[in-house]
Amino acid sequence: MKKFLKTLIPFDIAKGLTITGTHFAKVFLSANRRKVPFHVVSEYPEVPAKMQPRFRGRLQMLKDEAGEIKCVCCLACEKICPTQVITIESGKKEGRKTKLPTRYDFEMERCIFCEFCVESCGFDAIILNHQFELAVYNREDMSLSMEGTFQNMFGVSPVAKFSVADEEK
Amino acid sequence: MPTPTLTQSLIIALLQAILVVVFIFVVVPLTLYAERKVLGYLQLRLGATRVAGSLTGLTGFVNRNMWKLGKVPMLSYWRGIVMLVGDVVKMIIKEDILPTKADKFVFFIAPAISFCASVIVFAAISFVPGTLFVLPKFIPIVGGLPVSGAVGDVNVGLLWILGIASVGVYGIVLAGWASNSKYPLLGGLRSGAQIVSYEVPLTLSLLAPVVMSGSLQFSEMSRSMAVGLPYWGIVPQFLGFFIYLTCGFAETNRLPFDMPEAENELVAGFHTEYSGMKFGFFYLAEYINMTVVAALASAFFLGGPWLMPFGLHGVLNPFFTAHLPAFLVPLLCEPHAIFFVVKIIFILFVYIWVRGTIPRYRYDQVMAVAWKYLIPLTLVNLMLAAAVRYLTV
Amino acid sequence: MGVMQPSALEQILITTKVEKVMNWSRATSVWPMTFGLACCAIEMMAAGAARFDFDRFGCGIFRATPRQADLMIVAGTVTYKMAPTIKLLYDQMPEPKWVIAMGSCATCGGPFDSYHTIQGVDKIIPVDVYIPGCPPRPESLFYGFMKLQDKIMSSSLADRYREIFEEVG
Amino acid sequence: MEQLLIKIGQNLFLVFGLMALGGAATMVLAKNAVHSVIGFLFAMLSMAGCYLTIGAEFMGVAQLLVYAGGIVVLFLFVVMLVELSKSREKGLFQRQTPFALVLVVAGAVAFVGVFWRTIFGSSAAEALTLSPNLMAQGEKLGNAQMLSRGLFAEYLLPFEILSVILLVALVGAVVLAKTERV
Repeated sequence: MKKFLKTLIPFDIAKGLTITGTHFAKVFLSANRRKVPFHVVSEYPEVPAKMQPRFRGRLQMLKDEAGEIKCVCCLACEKICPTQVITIESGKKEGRKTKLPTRYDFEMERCIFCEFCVESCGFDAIILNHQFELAVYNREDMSLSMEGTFQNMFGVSPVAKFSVADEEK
Repeated sequence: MPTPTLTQSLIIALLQAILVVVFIFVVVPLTLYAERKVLGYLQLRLGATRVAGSLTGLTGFVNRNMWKLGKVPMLSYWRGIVMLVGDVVKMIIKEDILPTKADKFVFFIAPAISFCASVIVFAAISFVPGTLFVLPKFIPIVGGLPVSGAVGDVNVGLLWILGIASVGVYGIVLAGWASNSKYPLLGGLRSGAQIVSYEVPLTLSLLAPVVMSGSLQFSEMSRSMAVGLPYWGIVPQFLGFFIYLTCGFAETNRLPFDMPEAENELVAGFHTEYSGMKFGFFYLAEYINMTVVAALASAFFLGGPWLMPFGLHGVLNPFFTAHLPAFLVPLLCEPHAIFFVVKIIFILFVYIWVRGTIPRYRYDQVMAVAWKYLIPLTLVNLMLAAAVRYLTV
Repeated sequence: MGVMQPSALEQILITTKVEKVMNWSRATSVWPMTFGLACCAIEMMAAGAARFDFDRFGCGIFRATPRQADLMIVAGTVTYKMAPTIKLLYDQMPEPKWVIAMGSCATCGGPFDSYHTIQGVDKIIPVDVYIPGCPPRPESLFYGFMKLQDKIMSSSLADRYREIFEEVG
Repeated sequence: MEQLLIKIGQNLFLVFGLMALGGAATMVLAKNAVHSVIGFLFAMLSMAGCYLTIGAEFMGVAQLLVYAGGIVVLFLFVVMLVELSKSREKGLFQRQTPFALVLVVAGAVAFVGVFWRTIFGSSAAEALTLSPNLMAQGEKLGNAQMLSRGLFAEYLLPFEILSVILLVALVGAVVLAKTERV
């Protein structure tokens, strides 16, 4: 009998409808007036996405103040990489004591962004930057090296017209 | 006013049919858009706000600069309204797949049955009692003739609607069978059982206001609603209204009773094998049925189609006709299609609201709700209504 | 930059070409298929939920059946056992159809460089956009999706048919 | 044009009747069981159209609601799940054919005889007119009311007997199904 009455008088349904109804009214009234938006959406393409400080984006090589590559070809990153996406060829340069990479290849398509390479690096020569806009049309575009104008190991790659991030620069 | 000849009346009927179709093709995409938006807002989301390439072109130019200035563009959150055009065009130009082992004739005819049944139902719903507008004189054959608010205001309007709506179930059952695939067949069977069993409480719950007002006709119903019942049918028929709404959800296969197209269990139910505009016709039919249920609810429970809420028309109409400018009088005073449309929109909103709130039922629960709770309740309700009618009239 | 910037005239004028309208409508209502294979699918669901809200792009209607879907987001590891199913589902989708390979595994096999994993879903079906990441953030997915929209907008029927008929021979 | 339309309008009953016949023929002749159910549905809808043309709106809509909406759906339900391609059942039906043919011929002769006599015989005038009592009421009452008057006042006993027969058929079906399962 109690169960029957409970089914007959749907208090829980009414409660649920009240909650969603309030949400609707609040979002409806606050959506277009930016003061205190009630919705929880982070509007990525319109509003630049904020990454957490420890977000692991694309691998990037750093240069010191003189414009020299910091990497000394100790191959620590190449060895520790679980998916073996880093290939380094070392070489020599006039006037530099340590070795210098002549080739530093990074296959981004297989990278799992674990940051082991950065942790193992003793010279702080590489970081994972905050770039997340990495989608490409061809798989070849994802193998990065020290050369290359569109994407290379030294900078944040330029992104296409949809990103607001590049407009801010 | 001259009596129209047969040709003239046929042409006028054709005109009315075109009007109905136009109404459908305006209301249904808007409902689709509203579904996206309202569902988003209920879940603290935004719903559709961007169209493709919205950052290029003129609007994109304006929008981008507004964002740069740190302001929200005016149209930013309503831009998605263009999306419904995109949806329709895309669906029309999409490839239409015919499965090899499908029964070709039935596969072809099923969406047509579904769509036609839901459109024909509209024939009996009248938007305005009497004349909607008079055709201008310069039109060759039918100039100077009145066009009434409904294609046919038959004196068994309610039964007509129920009868045709029950034919609509064939679209779903046959679609399920013709696809020659497991999940569609299961979906079709489910929908057949569900719709046939929910038709009983639906009809019974609609009978209560019929008993109280004493007519099956739409116009008659609203007239009696204005005089006899206390203003809104929902006041004496509170229980009946909620039973009606529940059955309406089940009849149109909406959540929380979306057994036929249960995405969780049966891929997409009866229209699993349908693509392109054939699927689009099922989609349209579902939304048209929603509109029909909303129109019936506003006619039978929400104070008749054309009246202001809470019996305000009696108080306000003399005031309006005396004081308002002339062009506003036909808009705000009785009879007005505006309140009819407003009530329909409200019920459609309730549809989406419930969809965004209540989780799905299991299949046996759906059947139990129909047979164990709703049918006894409607019978009690009908008896009460008959007793009230007997005592008062 | 590889992308052509539209001229000022093009920004103002609405060019009326049937193909443009068709492409626009296709790009506007891309309905993806409910299809997830591994951890990337979780990110895909997150992209559909309230915080990121895929529905803003007009593709919030996840269709459960391939017959009504336009876009297949291959989210996760493609094993050899799953490959025939994916191929079947792709073949069941009606033209025009697009594929996004989401995550390292779908792009190239990811960390699973072994006997049971297909080294990239493009070995069995044509892929339009690759999104690296393990798994990619929802924003990355959005960026990839917008690149796909861009591709759809700039595609032409003639190219499409040439592709198909050249394949057939 | 006008004349033609009027003529069609006057003979709408005939049009709907022919459509119903076509539906019935489809039902009998179709190889696929579901196609024949669709033919049946078409026949039922056309019959509803017939009722509507002769002014019996309530009857027409009831036909739509009960037969087209309810009963044919159940037919379709059963037919969808039955597969008639199995050889055993086909053989069963083929063995019945000669007996069925004899029965059909006998039934057809009886039907045509009755039909002939009712329309062209001496008692045609009496058979084709409604009871004057009902006619007089129909003038001033509505469609549904007149029907209910006929069912519950004029022809109450036949109506009740019919419903009892239906009940018996229902109980019999339940009994048959029950014994098979045990």
